[in-house]
Amino acid sequence: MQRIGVFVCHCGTNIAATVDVKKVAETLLQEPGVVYATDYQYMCSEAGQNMIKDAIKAQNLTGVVICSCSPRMHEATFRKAVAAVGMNPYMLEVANIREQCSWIHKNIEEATEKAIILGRAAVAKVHLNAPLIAGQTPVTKRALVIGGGIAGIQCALDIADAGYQVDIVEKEPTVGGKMTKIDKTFPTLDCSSCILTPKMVDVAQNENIKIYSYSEVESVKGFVGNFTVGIKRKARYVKEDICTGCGLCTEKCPQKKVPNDYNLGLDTKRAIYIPFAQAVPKVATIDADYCTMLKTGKCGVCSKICTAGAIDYTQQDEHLEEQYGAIVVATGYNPIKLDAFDEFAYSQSPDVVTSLEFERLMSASGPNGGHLVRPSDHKEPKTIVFVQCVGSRSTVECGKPYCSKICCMYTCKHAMLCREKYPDTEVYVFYIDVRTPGKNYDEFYRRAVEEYDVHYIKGMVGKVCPEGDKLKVQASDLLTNEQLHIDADMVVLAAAIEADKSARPLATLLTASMDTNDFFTEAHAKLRPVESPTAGVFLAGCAQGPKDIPETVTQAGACASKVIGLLAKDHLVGNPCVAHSDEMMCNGCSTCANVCPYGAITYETKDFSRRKDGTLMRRVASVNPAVCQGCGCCTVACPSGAMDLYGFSTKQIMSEVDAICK
Amino acid sequence: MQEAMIARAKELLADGSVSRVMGWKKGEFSYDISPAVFENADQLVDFVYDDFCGANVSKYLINESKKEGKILAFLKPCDSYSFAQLLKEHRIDREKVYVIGIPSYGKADINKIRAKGIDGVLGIKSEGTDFIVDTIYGEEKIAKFEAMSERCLTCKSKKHVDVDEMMGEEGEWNAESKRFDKVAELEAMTPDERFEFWRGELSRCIRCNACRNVCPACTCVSCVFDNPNSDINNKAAASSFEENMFHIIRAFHVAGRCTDCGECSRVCPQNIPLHLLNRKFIKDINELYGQYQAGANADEKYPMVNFTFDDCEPGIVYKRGGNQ
Amino acid sequence: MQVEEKEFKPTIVAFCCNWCSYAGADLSGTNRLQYPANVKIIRIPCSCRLNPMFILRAFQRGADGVILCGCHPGDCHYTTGNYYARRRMTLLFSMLDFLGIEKERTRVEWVSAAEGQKFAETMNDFVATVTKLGENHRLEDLRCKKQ
Amino acid sequence: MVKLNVSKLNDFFAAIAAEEKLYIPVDSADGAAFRPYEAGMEMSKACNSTRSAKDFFFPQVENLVNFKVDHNKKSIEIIDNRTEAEDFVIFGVRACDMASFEILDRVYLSDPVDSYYKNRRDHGVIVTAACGRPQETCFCTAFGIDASNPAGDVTTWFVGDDVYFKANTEKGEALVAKVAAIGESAEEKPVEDFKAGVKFMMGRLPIKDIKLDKISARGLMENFNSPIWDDEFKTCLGCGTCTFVCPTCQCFDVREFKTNEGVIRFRCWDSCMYSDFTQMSHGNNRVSQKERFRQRFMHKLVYFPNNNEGIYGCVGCGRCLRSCPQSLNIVKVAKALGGKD
Amino acid sequence: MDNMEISKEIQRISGVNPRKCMRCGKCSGTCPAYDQMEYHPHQFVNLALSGKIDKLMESKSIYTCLSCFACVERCPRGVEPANIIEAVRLWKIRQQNQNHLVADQIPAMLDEEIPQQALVSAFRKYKK
Repeated sequence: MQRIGVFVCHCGTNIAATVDVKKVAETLLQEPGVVYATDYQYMCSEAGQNMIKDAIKAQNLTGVVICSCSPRMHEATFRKAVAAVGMNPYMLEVANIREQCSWIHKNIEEATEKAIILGRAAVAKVHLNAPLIAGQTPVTKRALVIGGGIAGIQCALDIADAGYQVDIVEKEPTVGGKMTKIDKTFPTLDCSSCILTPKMVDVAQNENIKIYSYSEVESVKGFVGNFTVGIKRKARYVKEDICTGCGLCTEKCPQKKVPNDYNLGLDTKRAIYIPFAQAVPKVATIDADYCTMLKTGKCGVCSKICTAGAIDYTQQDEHLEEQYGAIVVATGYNPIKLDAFDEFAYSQSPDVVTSLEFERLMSASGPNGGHLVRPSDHKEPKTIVFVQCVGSRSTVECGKPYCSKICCMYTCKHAMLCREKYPDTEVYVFYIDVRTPGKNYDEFYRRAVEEYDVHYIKGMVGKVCPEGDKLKVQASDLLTNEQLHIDADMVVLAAAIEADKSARPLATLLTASMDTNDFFTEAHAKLRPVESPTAGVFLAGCAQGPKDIPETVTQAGACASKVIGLLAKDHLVGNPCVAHSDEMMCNGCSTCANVCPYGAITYETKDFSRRKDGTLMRRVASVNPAVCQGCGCCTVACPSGAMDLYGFSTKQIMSEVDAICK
Repeated sequence: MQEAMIARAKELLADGSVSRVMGWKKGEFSYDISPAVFENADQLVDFVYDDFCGANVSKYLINESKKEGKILAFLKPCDSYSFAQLLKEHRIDREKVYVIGIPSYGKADINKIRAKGIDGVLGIKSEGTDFIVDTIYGEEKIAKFEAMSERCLTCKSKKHVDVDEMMGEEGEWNAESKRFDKVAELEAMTPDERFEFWRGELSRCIRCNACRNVCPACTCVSCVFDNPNSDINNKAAASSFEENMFHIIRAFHVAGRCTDCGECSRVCPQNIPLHLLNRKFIKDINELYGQYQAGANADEKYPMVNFTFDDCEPGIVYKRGGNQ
Repeated sequence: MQVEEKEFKPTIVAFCCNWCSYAGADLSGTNRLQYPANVKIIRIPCSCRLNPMFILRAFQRGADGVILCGCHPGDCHYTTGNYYARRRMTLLFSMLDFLGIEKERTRVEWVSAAEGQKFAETMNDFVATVTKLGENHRLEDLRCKKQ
Repeated sequence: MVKLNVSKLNDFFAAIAAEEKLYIPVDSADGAAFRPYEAGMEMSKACNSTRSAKDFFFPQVENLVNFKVDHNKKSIEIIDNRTEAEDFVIFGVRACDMASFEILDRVYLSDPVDSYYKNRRDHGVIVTAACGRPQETCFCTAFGIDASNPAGDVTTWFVGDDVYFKANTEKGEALVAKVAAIGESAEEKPVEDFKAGVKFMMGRLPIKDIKLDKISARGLMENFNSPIWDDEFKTCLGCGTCTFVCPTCQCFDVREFKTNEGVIRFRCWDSCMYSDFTQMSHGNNRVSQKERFRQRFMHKLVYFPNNNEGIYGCVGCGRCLRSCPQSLNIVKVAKALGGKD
Repeated sequence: MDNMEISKEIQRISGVNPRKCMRCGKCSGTCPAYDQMEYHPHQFVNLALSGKIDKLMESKSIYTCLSCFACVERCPRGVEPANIIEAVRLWKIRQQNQNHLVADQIPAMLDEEIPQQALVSAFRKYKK
């Protein structure tokens, strides 16, 4: 039997004006288990808190009920107070007699009666309260960043700078991501490589950072602070530690007709390649789909030519397991496939390109060394049409319902660069809306229109037809209300961007939730934007939603600070109000795990034989208290009642119901 | 059929692919058949498969699959749905069970024969579309469909799920099943009429737990109603509330998992149409969340552990169903 | 008879999720928005914590109406809890209706932390509805009636 | 002996019901069931009721005592709600059920006497009815029960269009006196002929001769350790149907229900088929369903006769044969235990 | 019925929700009969939304629309402007004896330039 003390607060006149606080205290003193009841002007004041503390000591109280304002207001205050005198803080309950009683009722009799009932419910609950001790779990002081684009790089650098180990897993042979393919950045027009490659070098040289390039995450076990991650290092048939990156092999390889991914297939590379000059790690990789040696066993040119002896045709995929305390998801984006948008003739004419391809065409490291020519006949285009929102903001099946966010600005950049480098080119941009929320963004756009004379036309292109060496563009100008017919030399499509295809399976591994567009959802859209609802999993860059570079870097930094905050702790103190399963009752049906949003429930098969005559093996659930957030969904899903929630147990809630309905 | 099944069982026992057989065993009067596990070929002399093998044997496989060796189970279409649902809930080790699907053209219900005034039944022979019933008071004849159990008359599927081998012909899903007619009939009543109907039915409940214990979806190690810590445990319905409570909660716990095998109503000694409660949930789920058949698909999440962003609001209940 | 009806004050149990609706209830208090005193709130972490057993228990113990308030779908603090609660309650209410128990005695409303006004309005409306229905007889337990 | 035309039976019922509560078996959705008599009711012609007649003396749920808690006084008041039971008449009890009362009496009326049971027993008048149309599930003869001549306060025989009444006890005399008022005195001959006919039918029943003596002849331990418990009855579901329809099952559990004002202590039927039956602080003695199943049949066929001068804890009413979900029953057990030949 | 009500009715008949339109103009960009029209596909939607349906009703544009459904096909928001035209035509037909074309009069009105598809479409609608 508990010894419960009841403390009724006047809250000045806030409560006392409509609730007869004395009567509440007197009546509750009659409740079974209540050995002390009193009232005071301000329970939350220091004097009030001392009153509680003194009573606990003097009366040997085992539980406390405070009748006062909302627990959302002062529950933490009171819990701290009782903990100060050695009582478990979870032996305290607050009856809300201000917001939910005195403030909403005028009749003193009614309000007093209700306050008594609310107090009685709290007493009934305290009877069933048990001391709860928040669990502690140690933290592995190492972070994993999945994806080595600018988001991953920035995040890894920031974490490493704080002195923690970071591993980057990148599926491509080099880190750098999409930003390596970009020529210039808006709104400053500085060279993308010039600002990115130093960061890539930093990553390579940072002692705290380890890069697993050409690798993928295969499995994730564990929970916040204690993840075990399986990493597959794909065979690149080149010994990474021996290869010097001299690049000789990539010049001598006889297999020349390999589409060059780096240039988005606009030119070719060899079967052994280094993606680009500044690649990190600067190590050659053999494309097994094209290598003659790997396919037929005959060739071996690269092996002969490599003085370091780095080529190893027998290399196998390597699987390793590493421990991490936090995981950052920075899997990035890709432009969507444009197969379903044939009105723009993307598949019909090589001169219709996506914006990312256009970046390569404009780039000094691109297929034409930065000289803008049409892919079809290598002539300089005289009229270029940019089409925005290709696949974005589209509710039909082939499109994406969201705004891809970056297209307005990069299209503006492209248009401006075209006009700057080739002033005799006519540039048309067809837009639905031009969205420029960002520092110096709108100024940039206006400059394109006002100084560079880019033709911004409000309206969409209806169709593009290749005719001879021209592209007939038919579009509407909504402002002049007329239909335009433009003979263009090139058409550039601002394709919508979507989450990388690897994100969905990764989310499953991480038990992190995703929205319908395959972007990772954040724990709270406003207040916890860089955390996944799954504890210990953080989000950076376009994996969470479309973003431009500055925003990505900002988010990566924020993400790093969250990770650092986590890794800085030696132990994680959990919320003790978590679910727990009674394994004697559990039948292992997995219903609970099916509804758990956090993946906190795991199963194991245990022996429950009561006598030695046989084995009774049963599959039973167990809840990881470090992962569980205490929503209680599993407790209702569980048919046998094996699952219960500390702090809000079935019995506690039912005792409250009983007390209220009495 | 029965002979072929015994022969096949013997074959599988002989070549060591299985070490036990789950099936049905003959009783005293040819209608009182019990589910049974046969440990060896000799015991199969008592094996039967006929019009009275209504009992669903899938639930027994939970314990049987924990034992050593593989067991051969003959499953009727409805049994196989229960079996598949149990697999989904990790209750049965699939590796330990060799499933042979057997057709079922509907099982007879002795109570329906008795209700026709045929009493003192000693033996029942099948003759074409009729049963010849030998009774203490002479021989009687009854058409098979008149003796068929209600659940078989509204059979949802003659098709199996997840069998290793079929004996006899595989049937089809019966989209024309009238199984929700009675539920719809009740829904069309006024709330007062419905209340009277269910009071009349549920007040007869003796809480013998036959419905729960036979139910292949009720596989808890310990039922919440048996758990002294649950605060709602009870052994007898001591008030009309408790009569309602037990059946509401039981139906709720099996909602989305109930395969509609109809065992609950078959075994109720008080003839309470308990399957209507389960069918109500199935009907609601089908109507509100899309067609769903428990057990039919191993990968599909069942409706109670699933949701869509645009599910209907609970307020829909005020608008649909039932007269005012 | 009329007098009796006037005097009938139903017992209403309101289960409120901690993050939205309980805060919404607090807000209606802060704004001094009145609703009848027979509404008593029980705080639960999330609407998905509401076990159908709690609702039945409330009726057994003498409640005349039970209402569940949670975050709006999509706003759940635990991301998905109220979606499950929504399905559970829909089916439970439908079953109660099927058994002939007045469906208006049970209700679900989504009330955000900012909707103090809505909370008070909802409670006023619900109390009025239940008052009209009268005492709960169909799910009562005579043993729990006041002698 | 008095006889009454069947057409006048309801007049007789009305006459009794005017003075005390009368229960007669009527057809309902769950088969024949004893219901309080109301004008216009027709008596069921079924061989027996679905539930046994033990409910009248040993109901499924029975409040024993109430505790009222007064918080203000910090006191607990004990309210004994035993009251003298009203007189009542049960009409149409069969021989097997009548025999079951004798078994229940052995349990509840032996020292210490169960006052709740005795109270009802004292105030009940039992009118039995001889069986006219035994069923294949009947095996009362195996326990030496004569279905054609049941005991009870009054015995009745339904012969042709007449009902014959014979009082066996003082309580019965009073009742038969009421019949005499509207009926006529009768000869014993038709009844004797009827009895002979029934006996002939009983002799033809298929399961009448389970050899109980063979079971008894074996020692307790031999029966206990018989392999049949392992082999033949493992499909028992452990529901309590057999115990709840059984006229002789007498186990109960005492439970408490917390009301808003105190506690009701009540007893309700329990079943040895349940995992929490006779649960003790260390858990349950009978760990598996095999042991629970064995307990029930060992009790009826071995333990009870061992302690009660050879009287078996079964009366052969056959209810469990009809209601067991999986058709496992005492006959199959008895035969398996070696009573087959 | 005032214009707003007619607009609502047109929305109901066509099943088009003009509020879904994000005013990108792709419908008009893709329209092959653009220059023959007084009002263009994106305007159909806007007129239906703003309740100025009478303008459309009085315009010849509804007959110059080819019903080629290119606008429907290309619309990124699934608005289906051509269905509005279909509905407006239907509405006009329902205004008995007001604007019916008589089949015999058509040959006189024929224009070499009118595409075949438009004719077929017209005949389909107005053959009686």
